[in-house]
Amino acid sequence: MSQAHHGHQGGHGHADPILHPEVQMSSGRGYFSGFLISTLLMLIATFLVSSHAAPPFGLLLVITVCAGISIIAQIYFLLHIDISEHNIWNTVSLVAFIPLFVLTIGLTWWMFSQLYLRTMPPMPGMH
Amino acid sequence: MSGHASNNPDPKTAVLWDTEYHGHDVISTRSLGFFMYLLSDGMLFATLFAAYGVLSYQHSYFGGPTPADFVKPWYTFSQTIALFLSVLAYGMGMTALKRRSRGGLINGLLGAFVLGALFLVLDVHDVMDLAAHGITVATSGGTSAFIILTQVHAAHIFFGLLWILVMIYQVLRLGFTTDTVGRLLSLRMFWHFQAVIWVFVYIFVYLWGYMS
Amino acid sequence: MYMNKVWRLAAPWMALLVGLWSSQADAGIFWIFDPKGVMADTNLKYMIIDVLVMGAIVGITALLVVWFMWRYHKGKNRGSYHPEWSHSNAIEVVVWGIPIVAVGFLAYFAVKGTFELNPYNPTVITKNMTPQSQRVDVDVIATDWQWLFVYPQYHMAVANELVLPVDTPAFFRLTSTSVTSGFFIPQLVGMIDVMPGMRTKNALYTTHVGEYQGICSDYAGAGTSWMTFKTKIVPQAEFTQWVQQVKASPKIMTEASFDRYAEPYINVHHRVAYFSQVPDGLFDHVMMEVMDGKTWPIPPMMTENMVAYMAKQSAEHRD
Amino acid sequence: MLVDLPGGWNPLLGRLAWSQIPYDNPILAPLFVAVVLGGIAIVALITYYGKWGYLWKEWLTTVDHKKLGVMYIIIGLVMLFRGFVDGMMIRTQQAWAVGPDSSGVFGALHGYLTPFHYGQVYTAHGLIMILLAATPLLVGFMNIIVPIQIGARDMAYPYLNALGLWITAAGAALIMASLFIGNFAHNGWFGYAPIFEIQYSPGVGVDYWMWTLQLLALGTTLGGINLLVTIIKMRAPGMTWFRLPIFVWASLSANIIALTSFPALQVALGLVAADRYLGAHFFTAGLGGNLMLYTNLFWIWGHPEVYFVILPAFGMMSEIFPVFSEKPLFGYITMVLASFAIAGVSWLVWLHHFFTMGAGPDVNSFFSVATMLVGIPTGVKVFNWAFTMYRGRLTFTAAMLWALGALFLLLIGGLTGMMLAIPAINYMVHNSVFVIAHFHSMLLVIVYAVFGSVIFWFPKVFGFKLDEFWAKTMFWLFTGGTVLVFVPMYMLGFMGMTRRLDYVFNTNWHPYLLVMEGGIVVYTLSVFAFFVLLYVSIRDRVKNRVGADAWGTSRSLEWLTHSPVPFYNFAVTPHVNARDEAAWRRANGIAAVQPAKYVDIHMPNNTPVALYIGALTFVLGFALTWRIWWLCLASLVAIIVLMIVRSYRGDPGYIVTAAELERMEREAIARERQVDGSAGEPVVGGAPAVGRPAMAYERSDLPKTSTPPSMGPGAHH
Repeated sequence: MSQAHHGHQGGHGHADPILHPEVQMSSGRGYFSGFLISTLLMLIATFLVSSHAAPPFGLLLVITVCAGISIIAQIYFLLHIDISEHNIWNTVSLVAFIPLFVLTIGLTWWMFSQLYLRTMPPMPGMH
Repeated sequence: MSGHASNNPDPKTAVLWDTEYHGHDVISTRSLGFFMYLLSDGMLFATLFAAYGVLSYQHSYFGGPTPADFVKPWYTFSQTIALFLSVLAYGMGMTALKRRSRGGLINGLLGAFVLGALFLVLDVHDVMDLAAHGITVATSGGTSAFIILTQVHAAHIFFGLLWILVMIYQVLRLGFTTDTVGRLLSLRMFWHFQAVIWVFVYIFVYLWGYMS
Repeated sequence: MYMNKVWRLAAPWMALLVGLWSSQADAGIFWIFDPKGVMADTNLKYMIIDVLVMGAIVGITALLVVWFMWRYHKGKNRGSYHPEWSHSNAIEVVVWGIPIVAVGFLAYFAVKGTFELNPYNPTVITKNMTPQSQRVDVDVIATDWQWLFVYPQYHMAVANELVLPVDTPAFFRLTSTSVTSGFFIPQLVGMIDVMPGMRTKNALYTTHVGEYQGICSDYAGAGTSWMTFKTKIVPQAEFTQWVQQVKASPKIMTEASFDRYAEPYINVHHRVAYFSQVPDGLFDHVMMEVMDGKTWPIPPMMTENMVAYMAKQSAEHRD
Repeated sequence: MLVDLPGGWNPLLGRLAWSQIPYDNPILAPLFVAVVLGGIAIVALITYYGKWGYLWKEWLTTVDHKKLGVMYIIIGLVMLFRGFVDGMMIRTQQAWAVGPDSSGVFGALHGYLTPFHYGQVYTAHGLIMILLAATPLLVGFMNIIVPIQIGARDMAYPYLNALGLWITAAGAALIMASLFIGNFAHNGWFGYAPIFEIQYSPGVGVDYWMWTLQLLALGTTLGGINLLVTIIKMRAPGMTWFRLPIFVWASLSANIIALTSFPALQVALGLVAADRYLGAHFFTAGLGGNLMLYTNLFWIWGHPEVYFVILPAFGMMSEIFPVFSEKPLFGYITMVLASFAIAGVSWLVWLHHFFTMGAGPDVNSFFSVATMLVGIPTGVKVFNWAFTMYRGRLTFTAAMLWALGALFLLLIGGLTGMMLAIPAINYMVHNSVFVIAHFHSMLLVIVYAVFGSVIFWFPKVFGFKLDEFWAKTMFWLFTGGTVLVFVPMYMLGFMGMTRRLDYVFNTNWHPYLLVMEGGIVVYTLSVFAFFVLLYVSIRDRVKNRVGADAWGTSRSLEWLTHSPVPFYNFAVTPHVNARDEAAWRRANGIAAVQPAKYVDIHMPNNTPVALYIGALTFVLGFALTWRIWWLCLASLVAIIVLMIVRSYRGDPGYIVTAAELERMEREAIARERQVDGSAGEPVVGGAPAVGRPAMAYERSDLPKTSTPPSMGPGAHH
């Protein structure tokens, strides 16, 4: 890096890291929204579960939806995952990873449910 | 067919060497790499969740206590609040950084530290309580998976707290340099990522476990 | 010149290999190519289909490469040189098309074969059976490092030898006491894992009388290599006679004696034992014990001081 | 909390005791003496020639990606040799221990290895070949070549790069330590559950295995992140995605796999540690554990890992074929798509390593079909290489021979792979030596590609070519060994021989085992040929010096800079105008055009911290293995403290001034013109770069000083 090129850096010269877009994209309102949404959803989920307010399967579905929305809110508001120029690679890599998370958990779960079905018959003395 | 040759510029007028090129953006290069580390960390949790999924069948607890017996939803909810508030405090610190307010940043970091520590204390207390009731990793496959998964998350919080302390010191001593600001950005991702993971842990391990 | 030297050196070795192959090819030692049971037969059928399809593609590709190597050898002026040629839609379609068609074709057989040879319900055997069909059930319990074959219909057990009547389907339930091992009789039936605390199944059916080698196909520890068993397929009358012979044995197996039997033992001298009596449900009992956390640990000496352990073991079993 | 151990333990030394040194083992004891003497000799030689300072400054503390890459490759080659010796021991044992009448020595029942020792040998062989030979060799090449091919000055994180190397070295050291202190795991390189549980493996062998793997996983993950970010962020101007050299694409796809899959391995091993240290029940048969869960978690990593090592090898082949066919790679876009297709499908196939688990026909069918899908992009790659040669002008140099060898092996591996993908066939050959022969065919693709690349890129890194005669001799010997070892092995698979037998009960198999033993002898000859190759080439280095374009027909960007590559790679960042930039410039007669002016450049400083942390991770692994708790804690704390201190100090780097650059460039050009007529008159030219927005956010705290180290890795030859 040449000292001679300070002049090219224009108004946001490289000497000031605070002006970096990744610093500038912090937003108090965004963080607060993320906090509020996820806290509320967790509150709802906790309340529903602890009061057994719905049949188990419906309850599972509802709290799963709570988790989903809350995660999307956090990823958007806290991790700043969007398609802006400075975050596009973060977004690309996250999108590349999500199917792998799903595959790892999903295929494992499927294969072991099949395995248990076949190799662990209910036996006398089992609970 | 000549493949790609037609897209190439005229060799007589082409730019061959670029003296104006100054290298890369240090800060976003750092944060992209750190984000990739976080994603691989996410894979680590995904694998742990897969293990938990396999070991959360009725027979995995082998007659011993199941999460339905020992999870306390409201207690863990208080942990959730502590963590979310800590994350919020860190975010507020980062908005102070944007305004160049060193005091604001330090306050945010301190707030994040105290609330994160609260989360950790609650968590450790919970584990000790379980141990006192004879529920440890050695009890059954199911409790092994439950405790290891939640404690791996807690270990992340522990190292995050350590990192927050280091950053407080560095900001006080070094000010806002490329390195410190870059690290604050990485730490922001790390800390906020723990909140994302916690949502999974709380809903799919604690609450689902409580319901089963 | 260089290549001549290479060939001169390589030729005798090649000849040796070909010689080995041709001298022994019809001796029946290629167990996979010489199946004697329905299961192994089906395995071989699918292998032939797969090798024909893939062998054709791979062979043609190899010839193509060799031809290109010969034709475009620099300085030989056999083929024309196109320094910029690097794309052709027609060729691209072909190079994607051939593997896709081949994989699609083989995928059909893969799925079909998987269901036909499903160890829990091999339709190649069961499709010809009625509920009244005669069958032999065998509960296989693998220990460190022996096999126990329990015949629940006859309340008896045999260690390290499997005897089955010909023309009668045999159904296995398999579990292990300590570690994972594999149940494999190359000429009769393919491999299945034998796991502690779990129960897998397999089956075999054959019309060939004879003696076949059984192998422990998964590494189960130091004694794996000696954990073999002979599988004898005998006529029905001979089988009945053999059952009588086992029933006459003075040894019996109880749950307590099984506990001792399951301790680590390298079966160097290939001991076979007959047990005229076995408690009903020994298989389920062993599985439950293992699931309840029972193990048969390896003595630390065995891993810490191998030489001494082998001396001890050979002193103990110098029979 | 901690499990009860069979055997002794004390707070100071953990499980470590004198009795853990196998001084009475007739194989290990002489080896130990030899190693100690060899070590003393090396230390004495370095001291005698006064090379400690050079070693420290230029190698041990370096952050230069080329030197780190060279050290990765050295580790890889050394461990390849150790793995080969293990392979030789396995083959000898099997050739010897056939039939009940076969003799036994050294207290063994048959052959010369006791069963438990034999288990350790093949476990070490597998682990070393995959993770300490193939992986470091490929990571080394990616490290050296990728930054030059994209026109970068270094990796994105030079310090992290050094850290990755030294952690890998610590892993290598840990597995070597297991030879002489305690013992190694006997349960196969991937480990079977529950045989690694404390009841069935009471010694420290499994702990060595586990922590070695953990260290290697950590090192490789760091390297993976580094390469990914380098490729995404550090490309030279004009290096658009579809101008990337194919090796860079291969590295990109491979490192995506590394980044995504290694955490699964870390979890799998972490849970083994929980079982062995804390008494958890993840993989126990009883109390609710599930032993197949381990196999599942391991192969979630293990299968992608196979593609992690084969994709860069494919990339290497894709670089070598065009250069010696004197035309561009056929179907570039298709090759890129195929690489990513392989990477993607690699996540859908892991169950094919345990079809025999008994998960039922639905699961087996799914994974079978998914596995066969891999055949499609792989087939496309083979066809594309063939059509790269079509209408070309082929020169059968040693590098080309190795690449062609890899191509033919891939055909055989592909044929047998498609057999294994079908459960109906797999049930017969799973866990037989047929599988061994299959994956050795595939892994030898890597070895062939690596040796091809060693020959291909050696002049770029060191400035002189390897001797062609000996390189070809080594190739033919190696190929002879491959045929003699693996053709009989395929045959034995069809005879029903299962893997991992230390006593071979069937005498019919004996002739084939003897032929394989002969093959090992031929392999050994090829190893000698390799040493001769190195000796002869270094002896004749002056005669074999090359210019920038070592092969005269090269294509990608790395062939534009000098050979050996200077520590700054390119004095001025090149502007990329074509997919095969070097070929394009050569075709247009502008290959010798030099930059019109030089500007100051910024380079990272050397640091010993990475070396220290690497050494401490070795101590940590060793302490964990022997359960020396105080030492675990001490080394962990030391690592964290070092990291914090390093982060506080930071690295401002240093400036190489334009004048210094110009001087070094002049020298390099003058040297090249002596050996390489084709370099032509240095011409100054090229249009000035204009109209590009300035890059912001470089470091704010640039240093003023300038202290460049010596030239590239080859400078001292």
